[in-house]
Amino acid sequence: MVVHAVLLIAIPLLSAFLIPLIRKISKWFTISILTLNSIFSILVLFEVYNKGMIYEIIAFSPPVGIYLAIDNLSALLALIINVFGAINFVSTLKEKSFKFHMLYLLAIAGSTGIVITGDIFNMFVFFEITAVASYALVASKKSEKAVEGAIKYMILGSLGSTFILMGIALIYSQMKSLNIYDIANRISMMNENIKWISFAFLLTGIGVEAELFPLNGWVPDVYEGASSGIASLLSFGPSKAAIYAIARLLIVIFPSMHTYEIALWIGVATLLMGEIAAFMQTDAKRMLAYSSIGQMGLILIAFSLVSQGIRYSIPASFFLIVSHASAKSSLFLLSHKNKMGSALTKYGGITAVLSLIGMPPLAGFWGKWYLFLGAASEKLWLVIILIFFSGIIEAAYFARYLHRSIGEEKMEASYAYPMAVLSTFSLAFGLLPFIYKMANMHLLGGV
Amino acid sequence: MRKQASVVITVIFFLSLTFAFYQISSSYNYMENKYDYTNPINESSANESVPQHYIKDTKNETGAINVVTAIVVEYRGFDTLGEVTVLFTAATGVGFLLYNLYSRKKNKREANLILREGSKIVLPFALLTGAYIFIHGHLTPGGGFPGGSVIASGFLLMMLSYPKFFMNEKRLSVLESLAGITFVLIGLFGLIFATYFLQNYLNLGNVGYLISAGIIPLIYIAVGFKVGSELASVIQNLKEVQE
Amino acid sequence: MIEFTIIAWVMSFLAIASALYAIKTKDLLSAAISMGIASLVVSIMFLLLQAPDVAITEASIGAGLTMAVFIYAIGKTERWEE
Amino acid sequence: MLDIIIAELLLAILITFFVGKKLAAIIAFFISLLPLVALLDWASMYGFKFISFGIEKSMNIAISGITLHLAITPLSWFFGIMIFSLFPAIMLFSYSFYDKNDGFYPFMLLALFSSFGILLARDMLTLFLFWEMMSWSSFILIYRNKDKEATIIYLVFSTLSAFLIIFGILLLYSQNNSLLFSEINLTPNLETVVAIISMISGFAVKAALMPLHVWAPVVYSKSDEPFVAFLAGGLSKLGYYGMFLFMFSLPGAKIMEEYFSHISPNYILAVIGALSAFIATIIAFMQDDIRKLLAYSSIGQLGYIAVGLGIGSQLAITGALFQAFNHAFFKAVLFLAAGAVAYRTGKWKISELGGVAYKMPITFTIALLSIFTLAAIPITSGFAAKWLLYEAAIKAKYIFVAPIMLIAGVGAFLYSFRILYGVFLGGNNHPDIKEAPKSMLAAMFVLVLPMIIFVIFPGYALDMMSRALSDAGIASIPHTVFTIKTSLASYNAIAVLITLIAALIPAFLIYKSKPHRIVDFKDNYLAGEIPSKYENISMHAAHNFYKPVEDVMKPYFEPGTIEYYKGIYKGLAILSNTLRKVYTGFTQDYAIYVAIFLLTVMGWLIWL
Repeated sequence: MVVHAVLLIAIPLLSAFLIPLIRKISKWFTISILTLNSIFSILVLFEVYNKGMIYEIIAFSPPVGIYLAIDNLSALLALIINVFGAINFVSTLKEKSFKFHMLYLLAIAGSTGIVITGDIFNMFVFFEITAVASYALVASKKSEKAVEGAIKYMILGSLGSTFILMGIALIYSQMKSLNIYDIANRISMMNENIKWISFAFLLTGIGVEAELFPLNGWVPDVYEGASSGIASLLSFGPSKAAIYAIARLLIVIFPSMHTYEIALWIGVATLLMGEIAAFMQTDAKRMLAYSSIGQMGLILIAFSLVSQGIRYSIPASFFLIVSHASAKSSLFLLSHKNKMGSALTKYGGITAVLSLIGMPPLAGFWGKWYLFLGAASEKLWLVIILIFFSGIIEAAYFARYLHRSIGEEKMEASYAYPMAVLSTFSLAFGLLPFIYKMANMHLLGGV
Repeated sequence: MRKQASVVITVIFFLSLTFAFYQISSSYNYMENKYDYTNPINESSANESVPQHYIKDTKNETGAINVVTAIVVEYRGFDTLGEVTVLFTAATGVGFLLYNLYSRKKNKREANLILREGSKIVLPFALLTGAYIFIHGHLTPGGGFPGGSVIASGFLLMMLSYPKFFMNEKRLSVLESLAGITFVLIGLFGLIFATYFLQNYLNLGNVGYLISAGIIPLIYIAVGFKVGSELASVIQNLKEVQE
Repeated sequence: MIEFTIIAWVMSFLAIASALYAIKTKDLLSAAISMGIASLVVSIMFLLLQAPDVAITEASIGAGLTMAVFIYAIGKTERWEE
Repeated sequence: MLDIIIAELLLAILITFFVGKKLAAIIAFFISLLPLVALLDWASMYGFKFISFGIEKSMNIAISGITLHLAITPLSWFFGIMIFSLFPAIMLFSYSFYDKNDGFYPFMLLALFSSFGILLARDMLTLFLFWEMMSWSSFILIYRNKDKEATIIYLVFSTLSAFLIIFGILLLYSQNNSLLFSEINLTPNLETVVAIISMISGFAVKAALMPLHVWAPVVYSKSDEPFVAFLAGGLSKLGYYGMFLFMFSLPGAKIMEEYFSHISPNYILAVIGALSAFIATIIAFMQDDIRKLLAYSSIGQLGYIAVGLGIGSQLAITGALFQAFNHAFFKAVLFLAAGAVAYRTGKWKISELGGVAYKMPITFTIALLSIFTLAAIPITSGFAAKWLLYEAAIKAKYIFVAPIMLIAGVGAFLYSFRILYGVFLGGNNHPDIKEAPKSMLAAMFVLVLPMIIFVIFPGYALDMMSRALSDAGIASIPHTVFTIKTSLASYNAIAVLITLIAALIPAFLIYKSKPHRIVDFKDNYLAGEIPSKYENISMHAAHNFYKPVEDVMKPYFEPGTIEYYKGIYKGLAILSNTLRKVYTGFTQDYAIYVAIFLLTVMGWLIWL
């Protein structure tokens, strides 16, 4: 069976266009489409697992046309975005408006597009779809805080988009090509200064979505304002896609000691800033938002270790992404009421927290373990100590959070079940043996 | 303090932008070095740069005279699908957020006579121009986006001159949906009848004639309808919002 | 060629001036209008640079529809910035 | 065979999640015997042969791309015997202790499983993996009790411990490019030394050594007794197992002595151990909560082991292992006894208890035996262990360490007395309680058995230890079954026992010859303390028993370690609150940040 990866994008788009015609059954239609897409993403993952990187041409072969380029990490992210999207949708079942369902599908399609496309301008287009859908979804709670968050997100997001576009324009002016691999092959011919300027623009633009410090001013407000289901969607969808886009930028297009170094220190700053700011936070959602920032920093550190620790960098980011996506989305669902009454929510909450802190055999442990091995092979002891420091702070506030969430009150089943299932992913990815082979395959076809 | 800081930073920002563009203009030359693809599907690619390919081979490959159209719809059709979706997302978002805030009962002031009568005359021409722009997208400058927005501005004119003018929203959104579905289906048919998504599977026809260039006109018509109805509905949504 | 250069300079000046005015002024309505003027000028620039497709789009969207959206929005809120 | 045991353990963990309380307890009891069976099977490498299933001595398991190397060594066998003897007893004890199955059994079995893994681990990753599993399973057991402070402090300190250990592992890995213990060559350079010190401090957290002990009193006093019996008896020993592994099995101690010419960290460890024993003892006898008292007593007793490891001579290590062995049993018994008393009376404050011995005589007898060992009264194995340690300190000319240890040893009498008198003897405050349930008594009795055996046969204990020591290339002390010979003297348990009995007979006769009365708690003086007018004083004898000593000592201990950690917390809080101000909430500011970021990245790349 031939797996057409383009269906991952085409099907949700088609159904988003279709929903206004079938308003009455939009909820069930959306669920079935999300399920279908999850199945596709699993097929794509297995395809990548068996054959290595997949390329799928659209309309014309590149560089004049566009293609999708799917490596192990993007297949994983496509899986996370689609499967988690389907599971998380259960928590938003109360939303009746068909427009909400359309926006949800579009956000999923956009995030998937970012990770599987092999064309830099196409990536920008999907960024736009994701961002615009996210603004609307954040504001969908219609409370004052939600609207405030959405507006901040929108202003910074459009600033970021402009910068991405500028970066792409600069690259195109020099390379006459938009295909990522085409650019990567000839990047050495580029004027040195323009290369760095365009890198700076792209990093800034994508960094806004990827919650890097100091571009992440919108993060706490948005996560605080958005409803739990949407906060969860944002934590595993757009932000993960954006950090992966940064990885492609860093590892494929602009591989150099300088960019790695800059990414490393931005990652460290993001990590420390997020964790320290979360430490004294009293609002659960804000705390989780700051903690997300910290985790994104950790993932960026993992990506920036590719110069020496390449053996460990990709598995580290692989496991960190899984761990953070599953654990944080689960915790955002928990933050709906912050009460762990039933056994299911207890299981979900504790597993998520343990995975984030990095306890074996959960995915978070393997992520941190490979990250440490990578950092040790580059002898970055200071970075390791800073990560330790942030880890201890993280343990402190998560323990506090866990204690606060003890209670007899139970959450609705529509929150409890997705939460438990989402947490299970960090357990499953830590234990399944074939995952390691998947994680250890090289990023982007042979870096 | 904040104000001064922002002024200083803005100045530095623009200075550095100037520096960047100076750098570009000083090193502006077409790079025509040969490709060195490691990745297998690119082996057949030509030994020429992408812009040159566009200029030279567009007519043979797509049957469109207007290179821009060929690029937008054919070579980078996927981007266009994305752009259309961005607009669609924005329109949906606006509609979603303003959903409960409508009021249609308010008395509104009439516009003056010249505007009312003038718009009656202009409207058919505006719609015709818009339709022309997107139907002739593969032959003359223009295409779905400008055509659609011209049509939308025609409706804007109507809204300005007749405050009670009201388009049926349901029909607009059905139109919008159908146009979007058409676009994606054309792409999916490419997957079925040809090899790739959005690949041309129709006869290219006589280059330069109205019915030529394969799927390009079809897509552009869809895009035109879509953009027109979306923009119109966005404006209507904003207009109808309660104060 | 010299005419082109002169027009280009004038147009750029106009575009920047109207954009600056849009930032500076307290009257949001005139800010929106001057943004429209800036887009119109830019669309003329596009035309001069032989990009008619972009010019049409910019003229209809930037100068027409965007301005309408702004004006509707201002109509629902305050006209004057404090 | 080994894989079947592991699979059965995992299966049992899963099953006990879902079954009812009684069935879970029964399953947990039988499953917790499995490691003991394996250990008895492996005893053949000691020359004993009890049973023989032919369980493999080593095994490699591949999981998630990592190979876990498992094998049994004499050292881990020794530690295993002492840790896994605790589990069946604890499961037995908790059969009547808990009314419902709310996560105790599965996580206790998980702790058992991970202890098994820790002891069998032959590479650093496996060790760390199981170490962390142990940490979080005990975290969940603590979290069950819903105490805020215990939850936070335990998770923070186990994370700290984990990071210290992993830091050491990374340093060693970056030098040797291997995680296997057998492939690690230590060379005396800075990185190795930092690695060893970092690991020792990591293990010291779990071993509750003095500056890192803060979590222990909180957690011990706020958790259920069966679990605390494991924490004090088992988990802390695992900490010392780790230290032993890296100091002697891999010769970390030798490397450190080679690297530091003057004062080596080994000496500092000994001093810390001695101070830990001393200070914790003094704090212990000021406590009114019996669990807190036992917690500080644990910290003190564990300090002795650190002294032994720090001195590092043949005598000292034997003493340390002996002390570890004793402590595992007597502290578990004491916590279980406290649990049994609390199960019947519902009280933990010494000043509210009293006279329990008359109603719970068997519990009392068992507790008495362990208190004897705790206080190192001659003839008990506790005495033998401490005697070896004193002698080692004196022989190694650790002038500072030996006297402190001696004073701390005397201090142990002071708090043991409080438990004995305040809880068990004196006037009866609880007329209508019953003896503890039979399962609890059986559990405590099983655990007290080794102490009775080793009173008479210290040689058997030394046999076990000498094998463990030979693993690290240390010769054993000459001994027979009844006597231990050292260069200073020879210790003959039988002789001491006979002397003691000879001395006790007249004492007993005198006691019996006269009628005596039981003194009520309230029938006493106020020890020179004038009660202030509004103080709601308790007239219980154990209340403020050491008030004068306390008044003298307290000023020195008041601003203790906890204050120091609180300072760190406050600093972090201030840092957090300051840094949070970066997020001003104004979008204009955020936009400025974006511009600054862009310029910084651009500038960095272009000009650097």
